[in-house]
Amino acid sequence: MKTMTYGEAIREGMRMKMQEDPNVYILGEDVGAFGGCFGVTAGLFDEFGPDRVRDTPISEGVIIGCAVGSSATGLRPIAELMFIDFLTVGMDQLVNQAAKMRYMFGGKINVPMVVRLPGGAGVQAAAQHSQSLEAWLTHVPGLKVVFPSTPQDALGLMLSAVEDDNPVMYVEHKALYALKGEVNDIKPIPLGVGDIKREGNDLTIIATGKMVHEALAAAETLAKEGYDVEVLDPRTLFPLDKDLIRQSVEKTHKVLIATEETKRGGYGGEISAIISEEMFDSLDAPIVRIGALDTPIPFSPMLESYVIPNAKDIVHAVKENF
Amino acid sequence: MKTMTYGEAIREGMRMKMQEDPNVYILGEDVGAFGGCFGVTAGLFDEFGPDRVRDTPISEGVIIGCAVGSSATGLRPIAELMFIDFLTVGMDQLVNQAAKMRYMFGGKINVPMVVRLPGGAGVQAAAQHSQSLEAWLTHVPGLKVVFPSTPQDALGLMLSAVEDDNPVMYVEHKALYALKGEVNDIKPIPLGVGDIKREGNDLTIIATGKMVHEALAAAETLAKEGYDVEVLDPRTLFPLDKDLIRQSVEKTHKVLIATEETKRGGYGGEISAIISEEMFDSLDAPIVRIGALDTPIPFSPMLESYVIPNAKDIVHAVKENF
Amino acid sequence: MKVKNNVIINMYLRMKRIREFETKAMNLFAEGSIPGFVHLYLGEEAVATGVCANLDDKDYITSTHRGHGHIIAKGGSLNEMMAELFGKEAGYCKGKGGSMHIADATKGILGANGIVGAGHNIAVGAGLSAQYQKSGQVCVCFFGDASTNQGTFHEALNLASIWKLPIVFVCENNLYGISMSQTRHQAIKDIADRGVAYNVPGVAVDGNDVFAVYEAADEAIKRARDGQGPTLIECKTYRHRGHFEGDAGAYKPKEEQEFWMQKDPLPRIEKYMIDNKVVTPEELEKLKAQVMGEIDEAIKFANESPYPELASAVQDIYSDIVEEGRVR
Amino acid sequence: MKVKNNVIINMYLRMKRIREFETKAMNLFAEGSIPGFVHLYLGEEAVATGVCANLDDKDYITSTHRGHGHIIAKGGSLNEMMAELFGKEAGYCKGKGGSMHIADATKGILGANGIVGAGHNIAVGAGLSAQYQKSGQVCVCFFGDASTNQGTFHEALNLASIWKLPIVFVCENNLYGISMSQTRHQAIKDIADRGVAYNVPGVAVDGNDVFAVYEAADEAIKRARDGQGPTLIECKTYRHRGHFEGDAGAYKPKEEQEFWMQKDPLPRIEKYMIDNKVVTPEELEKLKAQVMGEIDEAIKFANESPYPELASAVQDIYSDIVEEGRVR
Ligand SMILES: Cc1ncc(C[n+]2csc(CCOP(=O)(O)OP(=O)(O)O)c2C)c(N)n1
Ligand SMILES: Cc1ncc(C[n+]2csc(CCOP(=O)(O)OP(=O)(O)O)c2C)c(N)n1
Ligand SMILES: [Mg+2]
Ligand SMILES: [Mg+2]
Repeated sequence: MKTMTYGEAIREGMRMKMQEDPNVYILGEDVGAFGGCFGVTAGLFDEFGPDRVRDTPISEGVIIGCAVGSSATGLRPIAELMFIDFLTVGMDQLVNQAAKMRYMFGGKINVPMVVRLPGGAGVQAAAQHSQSLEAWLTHVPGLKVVFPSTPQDALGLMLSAVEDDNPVMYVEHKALYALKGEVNDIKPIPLGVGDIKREGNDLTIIATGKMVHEALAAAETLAKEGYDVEVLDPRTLFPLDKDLIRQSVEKTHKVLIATEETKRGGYGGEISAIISEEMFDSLDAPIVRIGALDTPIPFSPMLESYVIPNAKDIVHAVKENF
Repeated sequence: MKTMTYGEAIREGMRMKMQEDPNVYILGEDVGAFGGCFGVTAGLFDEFGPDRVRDTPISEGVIIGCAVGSSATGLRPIAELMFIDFLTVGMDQLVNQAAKMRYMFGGKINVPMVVRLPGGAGVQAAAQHSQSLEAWLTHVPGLKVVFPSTPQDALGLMLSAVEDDNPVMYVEHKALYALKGEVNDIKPIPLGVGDIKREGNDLTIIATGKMVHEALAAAETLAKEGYDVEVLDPRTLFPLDKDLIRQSVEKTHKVLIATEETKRGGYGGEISAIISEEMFDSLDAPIVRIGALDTPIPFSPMLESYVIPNAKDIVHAVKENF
Repeated sequence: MKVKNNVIINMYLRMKRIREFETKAMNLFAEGSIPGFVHLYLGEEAVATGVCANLDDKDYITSTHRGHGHIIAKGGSLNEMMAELFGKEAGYCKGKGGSMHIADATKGILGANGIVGAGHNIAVGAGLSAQYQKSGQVCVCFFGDASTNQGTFHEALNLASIWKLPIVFVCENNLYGISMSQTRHQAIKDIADRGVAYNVPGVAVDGNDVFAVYEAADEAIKRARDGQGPTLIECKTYRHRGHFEGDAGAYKPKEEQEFWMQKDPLPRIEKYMIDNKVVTPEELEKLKAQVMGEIDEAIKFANESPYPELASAVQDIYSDIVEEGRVR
Repeated sequence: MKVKNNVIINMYLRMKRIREFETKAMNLFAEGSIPGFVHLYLGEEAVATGVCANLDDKDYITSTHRGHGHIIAKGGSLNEMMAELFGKEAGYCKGKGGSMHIADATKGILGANGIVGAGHNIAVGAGLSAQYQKSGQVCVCFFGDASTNQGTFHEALNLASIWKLPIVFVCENNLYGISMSQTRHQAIKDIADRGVAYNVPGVAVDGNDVFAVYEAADEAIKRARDGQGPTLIECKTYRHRGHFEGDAGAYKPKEEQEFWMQKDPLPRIEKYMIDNKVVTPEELEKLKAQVMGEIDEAIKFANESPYPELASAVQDIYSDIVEEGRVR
């Protein structure tokens, strides 16, 4: 058993795969000797050298494009975007190339690549450096999307992501990098397998990323008031572990979905829609969603923390609705 | 009363606003003498000249960026992307600039601009020229999104879109350009006001764009079998006419949502989630969604028509579920 | 530069294949046998051919929406291409791709591409693979004049240059991006000059002279294999047709068209072969007949292939997940 | 070029304001009064100042993540800027923007920008507005060396050139994009050379010499107002600090730092003013004191402003719609 931070676990996952497979390499802005904007790749440059930990110019399009082209020709790139917000700059290479190549070419080319996408708010980075854009990616057939909430999951999902023969979007929450946790299993966590982070009987909270921790905190508070809350972390947004969701909903009959993304048009809506389409008869109450307010993320600390959701909002919503 | 095609109605809307306001101009690839890839701007170059109908190089980033910069400084651009699929190339200027400028700058700058986005499948244009990506846009606070289904709506929504002081994403369906319809009102249709395209009591079908017509066809078939179907066209995806949806759901108690986009992560999910969050008690049955299969759009005609949804699929789903 | 006779004949065969394949595709599209969008390579045959004659099967190319010529020049199968244009199961992509998305991993063809400028970036990745794996491969990136205004061009050339990747960037300057003439879409005359911005050598050649293209490509490819990094080659050429079938090309002045028809690469290489006794007139006729036979065979192959099963629509998205279909 | 004394004094005041504003911002960030990311302009004062001294209020500028200097040089309010850095209600953006998003429509400041390269495109739009409305305005686009590898740079220069827009592209080559030195992020020495690719004149100047910058900008701005289109000016300069506060800048060699500290633009202009009797030493001290007073006042202003009301978070997204808040 080992204690690691979330950031260290991501790094350890990359390191293990790089040691195993010489075709795995990292590219991105300042990922080399500088160690990345959030320090996640620190030390890897020294260990693996400049060919395998490659600094790039500020050109997100060609960063992702290079990952696509090299992955279609035998390498296994891990591309880092400094912030998920910069997806907007390199989106074509992901959406129209990486995601569709295999299909358009009749299944004859594989595109095994990982894109690391630090997202989320909470560090006063303002509107262009705080978004949670994972919902866009779930809407693109051909991509897989993971979003770990703990060091253990970060490590296990990284191992699986690099092993996967398809483009895997690895969403990270920048406010979790320093979070410490126990890492007991040094093995891949299969994509598409969710995790019950807390068992409970009265209500299911489905939460992603940092909101898993807010949900757990809310569950503690609510326990004191007699609500027995289950916290379900899908870990992979696509493929989604619908079986686990169904089991939980059939037990609790009530669902709250908590994600940090802008509520409107978010993946929380997709999860809600799946539940009301496929598990309607198990439901005893409206499906409630908690998300960021439908605003850009403001800079000023109090405004920012008002816009993004937290444990209190979950507690409040549970009391109001269930 | 006048009969026009959907394409002509879009053009007529632009023409009227250009005649009214010298600050309205059009820019995009081949929109000038060539008249645009789908002929929508045909004739406008002759009428308004090269300063107001501006051909650009193939540079979607700067097309949208130029629209943003000129709109923030007093003009009212209408930018045409040749295909909505090319959003991926110019996304940053929309998402991180146009949508957020007003907010980031404390409400002190307006960004009145329209982006025309021809989307949808059905013309064997394959995976990179057939997408329905409007859901992404609804997830971006700061943008408004309209999606007309008829010539009348196309005209009225264009007038409102150009008048609006905010960035309005004007989604078009390329398979509708030749659709003829009566245009009775030459006046703006306010954003955020949906339309009942067919009244009914047994079931509400909420449909967007080309799916409105599939829903109407399905309703005719279903009428013969005793289902009295209401077809609701939101017309504006954001702001969404929740009141109209509520009225309809309170009457029919059953909802089917039909959109052409990839079902997973689509805006259909958002509408479903809103209904189950805010109108749960009015519901008598699961909310069913019909969308494209979760695949890239294939080229071969039969595969393509299998992947995208149609009236038969709606009929089938209604019979199965309600 | 002395080019061997067998190389010349080989180049001629490829050019002729492109010419006839495209001519048939044009007619089949007009008749309705080919759906979707078709962008023909007619008039530009010397470019792809002159370049690819220097490549092995294991070398890579990236292509564009106007890809048929590149694929034929790189040795792609006419049968599988034609079947793909028809949307048939035996097509290169099982009918899923169509004209704009043909690829052949066994020949290093990394795909035609419907996104203008996307190939620039993919080529960088392929070039990196070759360098990383020290395989001696090169990647040729084909693209149009108008695509050089896309940001991808800039980012790709910059990165390829600093990493000294084994890439040859081949610009097919056919004077237009759809209806926008080069004089309107950029303020420069020679796209080759853009190499300066990246410290990449730029050369402009007559793209309708297959020997000029061959020679320039030969040098650039050697340079690339030698670890000296990318070269930008601009081939001045002309498309005989509209942008896609259905575009009458009204924006192309008549004199311009006439000027360029004089420079049609096919008669040029035929004349060269006869004048220089590479082949006799009879041998030339035989080569032509051979190509016509191949094209007929491809059409037959395409016609005979069935359309894909509906169930195939939900396969091949992922290597491991098959998506849900629908009951109809 | 003979620069008038009042212009020199004015430029000095702006440079000094930037220097002192940034020095305070550095300390206030270290103390925790300023949250988020702060990218300081220390060392680059001559660039924004030399350029903006040629502009009117109604001329436009676009800026970057390193925007404080541009805004001060363009005449922005120190009070409102400092309050914005603090996240206060009286800030330029009512606390919603912070350091990376300061704008002032009344001074033609179209915003600092957190997206590297975004300003290039916005500048094209502003330039088009000026041309379209025949207003005589120009737009100056400020950007860093590393941003010139972003596709936006390429697309913007190309479009600005073919449309002959009244834009001056000013590259602040401070030798680094975060930790990537220019020698590693591009294979060229002078970014000014990139103008060739667009038929845009490119000039490289000593960016730490405010007079050299002033002169180059003067010419380019005249050219722009005259309808002759854009110019690319590269100003060679250096950032004294790390990329943002918190980055120790370990990648900057010591000798390099020493070399550039010799060229610090502030002592240079002070020496010039004394040597050339633009001011007396006493007058210089007075000017300094004036600036210190302004900065103190700005901090006071920022401190005294309240934080914004929570309800304001859901306002200003649209001109007409106020979003739903939440009950807490
Ligand atoms: C990103 C993007 N923008 C626009 C288009 C539409 N389009 C397809 S081909 C083309 C013109 C390309 O011109 P050029 O690069 O010169 O190639 P050519 O067609 O002349 O071979 C355009 C605008 C596209 N497919 N992708
Ligand atoms: C699209 C995008 N990519 C990356 C970043 C992260 N980033 C912010 S500033 C910067 C370096 C910019 O370098 P340069 O353009 O030279 O400006 P300087 O910081 O030196 O003034 C980077 C990589 C960003 N903000 N936006
Ligand atoms: Mg061309
Ligand atoms: Mg720099």
